[in-house]
Amino acid sequence: MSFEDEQRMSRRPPEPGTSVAVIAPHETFRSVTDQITSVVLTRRTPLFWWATFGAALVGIGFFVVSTCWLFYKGIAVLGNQIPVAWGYPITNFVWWIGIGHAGTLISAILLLLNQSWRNSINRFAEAMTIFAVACAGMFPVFHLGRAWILYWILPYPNTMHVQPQFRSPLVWDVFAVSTYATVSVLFWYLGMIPDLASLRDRSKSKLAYGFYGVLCLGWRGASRHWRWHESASLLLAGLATPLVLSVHTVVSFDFTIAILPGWHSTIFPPYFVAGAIYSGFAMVLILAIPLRAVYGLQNLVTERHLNNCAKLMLATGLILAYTYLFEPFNAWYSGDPYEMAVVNNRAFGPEAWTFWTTILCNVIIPQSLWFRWVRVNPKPLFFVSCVVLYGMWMERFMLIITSLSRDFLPSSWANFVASFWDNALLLGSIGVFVLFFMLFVRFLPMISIFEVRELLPHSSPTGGSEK
Amino acid sequence: MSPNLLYAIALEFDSPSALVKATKSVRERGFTKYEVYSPYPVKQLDEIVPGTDPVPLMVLSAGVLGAVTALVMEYYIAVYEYPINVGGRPLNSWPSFIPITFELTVLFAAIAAFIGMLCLAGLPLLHHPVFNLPEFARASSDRFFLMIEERDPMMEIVEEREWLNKLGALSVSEVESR
Amino acid sequence: MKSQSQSGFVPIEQLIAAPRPRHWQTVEQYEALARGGSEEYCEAEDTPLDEVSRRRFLQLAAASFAFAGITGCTRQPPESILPYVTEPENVVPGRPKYYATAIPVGPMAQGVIVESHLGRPTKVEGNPAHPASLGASSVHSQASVLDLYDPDRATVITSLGQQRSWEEFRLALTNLLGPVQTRGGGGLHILTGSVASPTLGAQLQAVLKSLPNAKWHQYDAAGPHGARGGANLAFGRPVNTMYRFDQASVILSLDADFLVTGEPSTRYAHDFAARRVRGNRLDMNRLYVVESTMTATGGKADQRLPLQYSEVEQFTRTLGETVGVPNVTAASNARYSEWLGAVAKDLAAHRGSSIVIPGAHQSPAVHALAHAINAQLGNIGNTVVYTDPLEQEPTDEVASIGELVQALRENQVELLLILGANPAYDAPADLGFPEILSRAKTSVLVSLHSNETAEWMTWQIPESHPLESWGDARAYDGTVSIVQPLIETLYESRSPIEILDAVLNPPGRSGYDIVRAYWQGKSGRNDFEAWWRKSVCNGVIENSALPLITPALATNWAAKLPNVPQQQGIEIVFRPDPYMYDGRFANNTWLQELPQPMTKLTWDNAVYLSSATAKRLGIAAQHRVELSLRGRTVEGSVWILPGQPDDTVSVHLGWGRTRSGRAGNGAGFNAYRLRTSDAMWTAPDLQIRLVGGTFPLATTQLVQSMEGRALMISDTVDRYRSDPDFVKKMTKDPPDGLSLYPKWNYTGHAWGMSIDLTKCVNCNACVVACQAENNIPVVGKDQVLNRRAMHWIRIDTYYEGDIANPRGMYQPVPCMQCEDAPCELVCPVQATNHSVDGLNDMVYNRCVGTRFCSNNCPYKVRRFNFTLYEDWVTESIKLQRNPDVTVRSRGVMEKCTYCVQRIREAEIYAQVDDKGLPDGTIQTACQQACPTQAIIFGDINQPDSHVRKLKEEKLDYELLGELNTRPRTTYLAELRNPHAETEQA
Amino acid sequence: MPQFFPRTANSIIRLALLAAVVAIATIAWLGALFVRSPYEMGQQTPRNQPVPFSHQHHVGGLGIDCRYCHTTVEKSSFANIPPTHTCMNCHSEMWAVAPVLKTVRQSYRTGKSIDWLRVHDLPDFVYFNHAIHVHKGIGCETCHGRVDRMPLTWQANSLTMNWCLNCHRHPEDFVRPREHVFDMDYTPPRDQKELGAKLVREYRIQRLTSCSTCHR
Repeated sequence: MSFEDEQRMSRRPPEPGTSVAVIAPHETFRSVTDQITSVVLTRRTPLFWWATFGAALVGIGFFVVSTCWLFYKGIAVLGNQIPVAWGYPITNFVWWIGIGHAGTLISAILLLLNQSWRNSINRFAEAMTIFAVACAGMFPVFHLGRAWILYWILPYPNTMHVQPQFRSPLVWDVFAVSTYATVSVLFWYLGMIPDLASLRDRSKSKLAYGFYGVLCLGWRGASRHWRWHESASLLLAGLATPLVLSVHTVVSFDFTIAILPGWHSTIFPPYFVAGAIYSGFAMVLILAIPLRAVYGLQNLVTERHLNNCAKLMLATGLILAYTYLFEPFNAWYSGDPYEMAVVNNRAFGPEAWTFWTTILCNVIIPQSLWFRWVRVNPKPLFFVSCVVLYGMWMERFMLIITSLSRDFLPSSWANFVASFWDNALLLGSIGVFVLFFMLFVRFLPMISIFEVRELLPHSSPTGGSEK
Repeated sequence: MSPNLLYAIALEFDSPSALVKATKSVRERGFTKYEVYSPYPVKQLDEIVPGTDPVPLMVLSAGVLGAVTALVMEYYIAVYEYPINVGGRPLNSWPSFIPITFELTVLFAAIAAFIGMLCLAGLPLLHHPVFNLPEFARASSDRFFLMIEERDPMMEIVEEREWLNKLGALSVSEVESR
Repeated sequence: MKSQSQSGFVPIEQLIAAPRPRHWQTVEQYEALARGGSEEYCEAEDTPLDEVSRRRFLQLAAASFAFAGITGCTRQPPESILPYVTEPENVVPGRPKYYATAIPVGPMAQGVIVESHLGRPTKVEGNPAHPASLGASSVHSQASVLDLYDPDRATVITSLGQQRSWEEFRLALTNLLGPVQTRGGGGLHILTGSVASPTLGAQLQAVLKSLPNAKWHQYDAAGPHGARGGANLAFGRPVNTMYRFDQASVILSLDADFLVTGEPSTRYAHDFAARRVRGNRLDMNRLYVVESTMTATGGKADQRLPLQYSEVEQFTRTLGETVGVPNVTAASNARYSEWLGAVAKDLAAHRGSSIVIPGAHQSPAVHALAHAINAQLGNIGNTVVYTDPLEQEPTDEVASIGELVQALRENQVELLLILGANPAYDAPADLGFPEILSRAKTSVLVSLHSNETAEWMTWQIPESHPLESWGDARAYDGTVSIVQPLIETLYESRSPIEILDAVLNPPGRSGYDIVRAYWQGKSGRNDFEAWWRKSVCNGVIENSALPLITPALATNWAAKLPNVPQQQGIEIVFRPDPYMYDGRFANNTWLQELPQPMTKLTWDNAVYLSSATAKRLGIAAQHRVELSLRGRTVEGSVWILPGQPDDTVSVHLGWGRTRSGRAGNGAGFNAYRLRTSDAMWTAPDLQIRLVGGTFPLATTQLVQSMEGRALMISDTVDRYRSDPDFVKKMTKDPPDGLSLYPKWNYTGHAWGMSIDLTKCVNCNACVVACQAENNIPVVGKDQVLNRRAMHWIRIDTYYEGDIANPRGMYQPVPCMQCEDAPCELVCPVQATNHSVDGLNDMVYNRCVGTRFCSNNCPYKVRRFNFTLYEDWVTESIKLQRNPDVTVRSRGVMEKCTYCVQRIREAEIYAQVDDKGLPDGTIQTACQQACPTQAIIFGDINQPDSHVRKLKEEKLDYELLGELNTRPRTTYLAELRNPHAETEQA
Repeated sequence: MPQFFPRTANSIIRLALLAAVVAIATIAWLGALFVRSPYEMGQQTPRNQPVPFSHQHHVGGLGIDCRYCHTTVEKSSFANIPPTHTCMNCHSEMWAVAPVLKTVRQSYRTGKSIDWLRVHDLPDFVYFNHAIHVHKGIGCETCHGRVDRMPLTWQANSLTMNWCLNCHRHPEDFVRPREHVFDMDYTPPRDQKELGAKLVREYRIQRLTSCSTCHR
């Protein structure tokens, strides 16, 4: 067997059907390196970037004002009340965390599954994860009545001799989310080191050279380093895989541990994880589609990538649809009148619009993804992704308020009404996310260069095998 | 240049195959102190270039440490530091302690993987002789380098040096050890 | 987080802004005070305090408000302690003292015991020795302490906008009285409410004696006008009617809300509940209610018949005829004749042990007929007894104020003296108030607030609150209580008796001297000192109840009965508000935010309509409508009231004040504007017009149906007799072994509570009591609309049955103190967890405010400080705070703790004073206030404890027991006693 | 740019990383020390009072019993600060004209309280009760220290929750016979453990660590 084949077998089994490389054939080591590094080093920043960055700044404005007002006045500025003591903040938290999941899925799980095509999208997907988790992390803090003593949720030796209560899912959350954030950052940075070296070696100015030179920690590309780098990456991937599943499971515990009808359900963990990946891929596409257009990366982020992401969306969307179907059955099968009441209330109660919006956005519209035309055409795909992203927010919102607003005692039933500041905060967090992402696009390699090199046909030694 | 200023002889290649081929022959020739640089991991080199991979072991032990830390902390706090009746549940509600145990396991392991890799590779190391070679800038793009270090005993022998020139490298150059 | 620490005293002058309290003004006054306020200050345990203490009490009031500590666990801000200069005897800083006094509402008073912390009255409880209280208390008694500290009270003597001193007023008064006296009092007009206070009454009579031409007018807007008329009609003389519900087996209420509204509802509710079933005692009274507005009493009825106000009279006549009252005939009405027949039979079957009670505001005819019917049924002397009227001078008050207006019109009024009345606001609309007041040459108003009348007066004197002045008052049975002050007057205020004394014998004496002198004369005993001391200490004067009389029906009284009014069009019914009464409590934020018994409305009154009528008129809840009656109009917001008779609009009086203070101004609409002297309680031909738009009404309970869930279990006593275990069958409590976890066992105390749903009458006294005891903030209408009301205990009110005539279900819901508490499990910081005695502790200072506990509480009894609700600014409000309870801060969760502060104090002092802790020593605030003893608290580990016994009863069940939260608070299912025959009717 | 970084860069960047780690650890550690420090707890610092009252002189010197001034310590949560009258009982006779007592005489004359500065100040949400502690055999000195050696009174103990719990969990280590509660110079016997255990039984002392024991 030729060296080349041996090479393929060992690393990347050719995908069934087309063995065509996931990136355009004419590319060379140099061309990909130039193309990606130039975005950061040489090319002038496109108008699109400035426009988006400006928009993000406006969002930041909202963010700053609303947080200040919130901390000055207290939770009363939001729509939260009794019985609906959780409203927007927790919804936003779950939503953002969910979005993050796609990044980890792409970088970790697809790596373990030898899905070579992911190499050209994993980097910015990971970046998306990190910024999404950052946004998510803020909301539990905002929604605390007394955020300034947040640290009481962490165990540390103190003069009160009082410690966190480890039976509470909220404490699990703190650990899960912080771990997730840390691991994501490590994974992201580890993968970026060799590319930072590329940036270093190609930077013209002393400043840039120094900046990237320090960031890449003096990476030389020695074969031993590569070996350890690879094994560390694989292990991180291996760790991140169960982690990403656990994080949203723990988030779902925030609801399932409660005895509230509509929350107290065993299908929530898979339900939440599927939903998370669903929304995550929507976000990946929302980011990828404009980027490839603006920076002319169609040769690296090809139709095939869009197609695969879309397929994954479709799949997770169907899982979600299944759980939607399963919930009423669950309630009926349990014979619990309160459960049934909640299911009924979701579909036909005063807040039914949230439920039907969810169904429309998460189940009905995404069925268009069955058509290849939708999957490979940027515009419709972008639209569907936006719809899904919105639908997923609405789903979490629906889950939270419909259960709370009508639980056991009718005497305390009341519907949730969002305040202006609720929406301002949500908008603000989106601003924060976009801002971070734009900075990333501008100053860091948004596509993993060395992994793209590995995709090139001549990346493996040709001929010259012994025997 | 005087030999004590010399760090290594650098052979530059433009394809992974040439590199692998050359490395193989260098090893067979009996050279021991050499290092290979490539813009991306070339699998075959793992068999050719000697060296072990202790990263998995580090990760495993760190993971175990994390798990133990978590369980001990939770048990101590819930049962000894302030034993108090929470919702009629037993003090040692171990099932509730599992999630955090898992999280800390992953956290410790991940940190170990990252730091372990850096320590093994001796990074950060901003200054290194290889950077003295101007062409080395392309090692992070499209060039492959084989460096036979000065301290390799075989470098004493003149004809061995000349032999290196015959390995079909694009160029053979000397790297100073400044 | 702040709270009043129990020490560190601050002189009161730091607390009260100008004007500085009276005792600091001049030396003479100071001396007068010292004399006046000397040795008679006297606490329940009958131990006198010396002169100094009286003075000091004041300066030492209100511990440590000046420095409110910031959050703990770090360096505390500098805080100072100001000790006594000379310590009064038996004052123990840190331990409250209790004094007996009485809170008058209208003519009748309720005897109370007031808790005082270093001279600050903080909490009012009922006086067990007082007939109108028996230890329980009304919402008004409970809330009175807040009225005392009301920051909007009138604080200074003013004349035409100028601040004046008491001296100046006295001077002016002398000058004014001069000419008046020459005319033998001609031109002197005094307007008061109905006066039952012996001292005040005597003073007024003395005035009339010395100045025969002077006129005394009485007007109490919410007084029992109909009852007075009825008595005159039936007996030809005024009487005071009392009902003995503890003797009655069958009760028929003719539009009377006797369980909840007005005095003596506390006592009546108590007696009524005494005859509801409990345990193995199955003989149960039966309550029929015929009413023109859905009331709490109506909801409690075993059988209820909604009728229009005018129909009630018709009904009563027919009833009279049916039971055989001579010379009473009536055309029977097919709609209810069968029902009436059954009721009549039932009444007749219980001769001498039945009651027919007419509503205080029903027409004289109904009252007269009721007297006759009771006589016919042989109830008089058994269940219905009479005494002479409580009022010193029972008068037709509507006529009385009419005379005043007449005099004003004719400019005969030289000096108008208004004591505690507010005619500009509550007088009948046709009399030309308030403008007519300006016809008086000089007018003097003595009132708590600078109210609507004040702006038409030449002089305004702040009135002293009962808790800061001397006086006396009568209970519903005539029993007299001496009203003693708990604190020096906070402002430049005088009590009515002090004013009158200044008129009678200038320069006037201190309130104490006046009252004491009066009773010295009255009692005419030589051991007066001892007698007086005892009377003041006990809060009641022994055997001062009025003697029973048996008035005979006047001859041909029946002939004098007016013709039955023919009802036309939509009828309007005016009702005194259960909380605002005639409007005098309008600025009391506790009462403003206290949910109305049936509708759970706060901060507003509403236009009550039956759903059928509303549909017919195309009106929905919260629509803004204009009510017009004979050309007079008001605008209000509609509320659909189940059980309201069709074509009847009910409105509560006492709202829509314009000068009551910050809280009361603009709350609700003023129904007095429709009320004319010829139609004081009802009027036909009301026009309703939609004015467009809606006006949001803040209710604390949006859904009043149980949605078919077995939350409040209620059934007939017959069912219980036949199947005592029916409750257990209806509830599905999980078996004990169900939980995977071992049970936590509680050695020592295990506090628990039992709530008897049969006894709860939805009076909401427990809610106010809880608010007063636990420093619960008031949040205001906006926040209530946002579902952020803070009450720790609420009375869930559900309707069951036909919306046209439903039953009311009342379920008090405090924290259940679940043993397997879901809330505790999810708190990340251990801010809520269990105490050794099984209390569900809430540690405010540990709470970070995730609100997860509230989400996970199936009873939704947790309340959250969404923003800074507690008033940390108003000094006078701080005076009311209970120093034993932390004042919560922004961002923390709070909830009922079974009044843990009381439990812990009791436990501590039981050990310190080496006395045991027998069952009943510890009462929660709600339990103590409850008139019917529906709430019982105690140690369930103690085999013979009351609560334990109740929990062993067959009617005992857990709310949402199927969730296996194992609540410590359990309920006794409600039993009703409907009459089989009437059921069918 | 061949060899951009000098050789020293290697040591610099590594030291920088190390320094960062060390710095964070140190800051955390110092913070932990600070919140426990006597300074933060307001310990050991004599408070200046309007009248320089010396417990050392009155208790240590004259041997006046605590209860002579702190009258309610046995029956109330609050130990009571003596009224001016109590001071004047003696000082109307002795030191009747001493300038140092001017404030006291003034207070007595004008009837205005002396404005003492609190020394032992618990957070306002903590409900401490003197009576029960005295009743259960906890000496004044156990919490307040040797006031008989304090010319101006200071706070002897940290009064942290930790410190309270220490005794609430192990009363036997601190309890003393009731008759010695007011002794300043009481030294626990060598067999404190046994004695403690005995007294805990005798005085029926419970180990109360429920939140509502102190927070209400």
